[in-house]
Amino acid sequence: MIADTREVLVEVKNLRVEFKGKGKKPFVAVKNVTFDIYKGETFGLVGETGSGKTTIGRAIIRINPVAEGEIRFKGQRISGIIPKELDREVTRKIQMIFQDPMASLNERAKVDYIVSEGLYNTRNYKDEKDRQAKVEKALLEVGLLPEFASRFPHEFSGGQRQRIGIARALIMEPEFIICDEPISSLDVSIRAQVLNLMSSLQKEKSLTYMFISHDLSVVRFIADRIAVIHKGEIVELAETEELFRNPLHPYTRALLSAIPVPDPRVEREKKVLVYDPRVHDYSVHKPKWTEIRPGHFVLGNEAELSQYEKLLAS
Amino acid sequence: MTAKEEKTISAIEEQELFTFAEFDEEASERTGYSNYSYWGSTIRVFLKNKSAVTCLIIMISLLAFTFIQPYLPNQKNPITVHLDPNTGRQLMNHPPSKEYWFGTNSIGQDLWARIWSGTRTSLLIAIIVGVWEVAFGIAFGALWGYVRQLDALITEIYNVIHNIPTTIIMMLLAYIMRPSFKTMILVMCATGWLGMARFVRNQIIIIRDREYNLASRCLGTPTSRIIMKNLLPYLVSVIVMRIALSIPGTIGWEVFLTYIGLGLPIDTPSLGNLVNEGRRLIMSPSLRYQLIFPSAVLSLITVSFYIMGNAFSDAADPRNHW
Amino acid sequence: MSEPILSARDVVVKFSLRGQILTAIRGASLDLYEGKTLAIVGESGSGKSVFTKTFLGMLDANGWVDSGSIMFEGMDLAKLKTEREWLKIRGKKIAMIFQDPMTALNPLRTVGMQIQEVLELHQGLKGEEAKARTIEILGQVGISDPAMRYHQYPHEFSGGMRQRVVIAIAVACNPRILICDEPTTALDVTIQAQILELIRGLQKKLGLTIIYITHDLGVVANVADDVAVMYAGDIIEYGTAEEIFYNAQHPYTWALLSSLPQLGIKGQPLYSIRGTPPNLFNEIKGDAFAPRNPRALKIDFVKRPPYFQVSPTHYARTWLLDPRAPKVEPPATIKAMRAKYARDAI
Amino acid sequence: MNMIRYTLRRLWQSTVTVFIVLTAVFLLMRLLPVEGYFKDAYDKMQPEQRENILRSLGLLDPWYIQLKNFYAKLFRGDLGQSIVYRPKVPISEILSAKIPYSVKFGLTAMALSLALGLAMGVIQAREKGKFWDKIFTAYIVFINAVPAAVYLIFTQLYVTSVTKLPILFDRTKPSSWILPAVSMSFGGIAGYAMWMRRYMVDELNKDYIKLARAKGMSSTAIMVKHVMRNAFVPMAQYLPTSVLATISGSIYIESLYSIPGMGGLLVDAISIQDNTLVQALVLIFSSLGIIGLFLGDVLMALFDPRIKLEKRGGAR
Repeated sequence: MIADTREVLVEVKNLRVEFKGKGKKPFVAVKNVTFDIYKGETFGLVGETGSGKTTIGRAIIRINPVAEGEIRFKGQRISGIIPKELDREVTRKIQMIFQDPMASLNERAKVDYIVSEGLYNTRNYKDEKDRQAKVEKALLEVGLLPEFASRFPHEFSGGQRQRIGIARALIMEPEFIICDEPISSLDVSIRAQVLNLMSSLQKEKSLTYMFISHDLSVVRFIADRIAVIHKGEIVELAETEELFRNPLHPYTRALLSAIPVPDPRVEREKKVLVYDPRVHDYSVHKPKWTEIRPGHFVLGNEAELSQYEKLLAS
Repeated sequence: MTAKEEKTISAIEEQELFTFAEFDEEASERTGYSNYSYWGSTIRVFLKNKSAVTCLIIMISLLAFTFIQPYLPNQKNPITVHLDPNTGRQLMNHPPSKEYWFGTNSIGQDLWARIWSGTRTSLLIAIIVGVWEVAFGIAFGALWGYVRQLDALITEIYNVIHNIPTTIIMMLLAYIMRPSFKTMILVMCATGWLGMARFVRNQIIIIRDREYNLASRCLGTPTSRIIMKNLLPYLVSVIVMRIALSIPGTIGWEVFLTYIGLGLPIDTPSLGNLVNEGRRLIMSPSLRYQLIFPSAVLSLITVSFYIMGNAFSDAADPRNHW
Repeated sequence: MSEPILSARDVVVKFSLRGQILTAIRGASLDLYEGKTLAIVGESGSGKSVFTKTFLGMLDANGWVDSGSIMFEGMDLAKLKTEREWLKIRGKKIAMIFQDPMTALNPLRTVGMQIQEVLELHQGLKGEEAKARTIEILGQVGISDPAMRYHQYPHEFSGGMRQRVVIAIAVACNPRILICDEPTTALDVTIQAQILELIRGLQKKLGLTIIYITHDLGVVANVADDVAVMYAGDIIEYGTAEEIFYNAQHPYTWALLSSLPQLGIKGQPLYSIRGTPPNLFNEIKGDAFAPRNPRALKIDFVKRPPYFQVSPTHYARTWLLDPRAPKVEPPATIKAMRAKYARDAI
Repeated sequence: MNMIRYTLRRLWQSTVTVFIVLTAVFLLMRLLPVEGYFKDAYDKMQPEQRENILRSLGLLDPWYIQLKNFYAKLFRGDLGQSIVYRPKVPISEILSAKIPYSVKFGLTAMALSLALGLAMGVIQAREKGKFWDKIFTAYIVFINAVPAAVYLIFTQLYVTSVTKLPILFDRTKPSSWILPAVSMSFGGIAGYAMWMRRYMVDELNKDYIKLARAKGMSSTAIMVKHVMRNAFVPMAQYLPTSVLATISGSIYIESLYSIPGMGGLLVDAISIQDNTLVQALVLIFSSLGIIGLFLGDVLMALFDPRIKLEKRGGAR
């Protein structure tokens, strides 16, 4: 566990994101979120509907404004108002893959335009021929035929569309890709294709991923480290196997226990834990984000932390 | 098992059947292919609607005819007052004849020529108003829908104006200004775009936050290109439909304003004026042709555009595509 | 083995869509046993939903059962035509719950009324009596403070709570068979676990027979006694949960199991299925899965395989089980599962 | 509680809107051609005479004084006096004689439109794509596309000649009530049928209908208990507006059949250029529009439990 020697690519510090709702009080979607993403890793962010996981991803890619705290990319602050030069660089280096391949492609544009859109914006091509060559290469990289460039998105299946979405991100030659539930709306038989593609691209191009998902079993397969988010707050963060071996926070444990396992004998024996936020008594001692073991963070107050210590010791 | 299957099987050696087949990866990638294009399908679905196609043909020929009619031989001037060659007096209310195809009106003008002249005027007004509605409505609606800071303010203003019946606004404006071709256009332009703007705003709000627009923002696409490439292409079909539907609407308003005495000056033939003139003669059955002819042309135009507009909106809906 | 409560044989369902005929179900057969849970797994478009809808006469207006039989209580459901005949089955004998609890309830009527409606319809209860029973059922499906909740509208309920209400409606019918069409797909994992537990509890208490439709093999492992695997409108493998998970025979079942990330090994690529499912507008020749199956035999492209019996409860539609077929090694994941099965069996 | 708060909020909004609209309309009225304040004598008068008359009417004061006076009078229920129509007669007096006719015709037409329109819509939704749906759709297309003046004139023309019903309205002849009331309902029938059909088809495609069928409800029961009720709710919103619109008189029909109601009055006032009368009528019609929308929103909130929780969505 020598986390310190690894290069930090993205830093998120005390992030808070608010939405102006219908009432006067803003809705707090994310609060007190702090984590680092190391270069070359896959960072998993797991939470349920409305937990704020997508909001964090969108804050990093600067679609959602940051209310408090800051986000740094390669040491430079990229949240709030930033110089034009940096803005252009960040736009290129950070890309996103979306959840719903049916909604994330412009139905009225040809695949050629969809994939080249980023190129047009950054003028990152010599001439028309070079642009076409880049589109062709990007399509081949995701396992699609170059002839698909002249077609419209509705001609493709969900899996193919998702790969077009990946090609659109790849053509920017990004360093960091935020994957927002990239496989959850795909059919079971297609999921493996996309996961494999993502892993092989990561190796080839030394990409860093942030993998947002509600499905712990998928994240376990793909992520190096996992952060668990509940109602806008990260409650636990650890290396994948550490998290599965020693889940500390009661919410993490409930979540782990609920994952269905495709093995009837295991599944029928399992006990599902239910998380009740009332188990925390935060009236006197406020919870703190604490590194309880190197690389293993958990949210808890003093009493809880000492209890977690005991758990880890046993 | 069918006989055909049997035959194919016996043709191949049975042993060979139980060997591995070659696996073609590209073929498996191609299985999802379908040959679909949005506009192609829209046109195909539209052309399947027989009544709409009939209306389209009628309207195209009618439009063409209105414009070439004055240049045809033997056409009369719509405002010339014809005199009876025998008496030298106005040829009043002359029934349809070889010379005057649709007869003459109460001061001896040729009704046939007046109808085509009136159709030209009315269609011109309708098209000017329609284009304005679309141009201004879209610009305003896009602003309204896309710039979040403006939404609340414009919505409030819209609600206030929307709360007053359109009829009242139009009558008031037409009353304040003197009747003329310009007044007519101004009055209708003043109200029609509102509905269009609201419609565009609602559409844009629906489309605005779809994931593919987020994707464009992530790629750093400038707003102008997002509007051009991501939003407007989705609105084109709607725009075509709105123009088609605004034409019968505008003609209807023209008839209304003329009816209550706020229409075009009487010396400018328009469908509204002709119907209104005809209405005055309602009590004498022999003169009813002066009401029937203009009404028939008017109804043909409005019904056709209405049917075409609706058929097009159905055709443009991807759910009706195959 | 006991008699099945419902038995479908060679069911063919067709739809007419814009002048073309789509064969959604291509001769599927199924046996359902009293008190058991049968899970039907398949991808979207495999026809799992359509197939079960025929048990209730709830196909869309452009669809029909073309041939085959569905025997239930001595009746052939495939022969029922009029709404009057179906009303004797729907709700009364066979009930169904749907995927999205957010839209399954009428937003303008109170939750209580929507349940009570069923009691009045099927059990002839009236007024106060019906209300009391409704509140009792609400409590039974795990809704706290049911007397207060009775008067609330669906929008005042969370997704999981709404699904409980939908289940309450189904239970209020007092059916013999309950068809659950992906009831937890739209819900979070923790809520999903609770709903699964609720369904299991109700099954035990009320002696329900359940058909559970899902694409999630994890859920199948949780709920199923028996499993039917569907692909392109056909049931290609059928067996007990153990048989399907530990001793699968059809290449498609192998592929499904092997492509699950839960069973994958980190750092190694997952087994992946290439291509897309066939277009059901076209006639399908031979084994529908053959074009995507790297282990396909030539005969798979020519002739449709029959069911080969693996055990009294387990059969599969694949030529690989034919004695003439060459020996085919299943993917590593499947071998690992088989090994585990063998170990456990000893 | 929610309901009361919601109603009060909407009432406040509507009051503000009425105030804005009245002010705007009043200011617009200052642009009216001044001839409208002089009966027929305008051309014969000397400029000084004209000025004197305008001054006596308070029209030469600065606009804010005029506005203040206008509101002061309005609060006393004084809408001014007619100038040309019935000189020196208070407008409120003219109106009170007209309103009963408009109300009677309006309510009859409203009842007819609702009964026939809703029934037509329901039949169309049930028989979607079949014979009756097509026939009724043709009717709806006709009514929506052809200007009202045209079909109303032809109705008057041919129905009176075929049925021997009187061609003009006569208070003393009950049979003269029939045709105007029926003609007045033509548009409403088409409108209600069109929307009812659309909303019912929308509802029929919703998921809860599937569940209702799976419950074992007959399709008739589903129609009555779920679909029709739910489809009617969005229409409830426009109900008060159309009630108020019909009882305030139909401009076309009242003038076609010479019915002494409010709608015909507006046409008369415009044609004889009676400015104060036009102003009063415009103010009344605009306020009725706003009141209608307010009542519609409240009615809708009564039917739909979800509305009260949300803020009003503004543009619909």
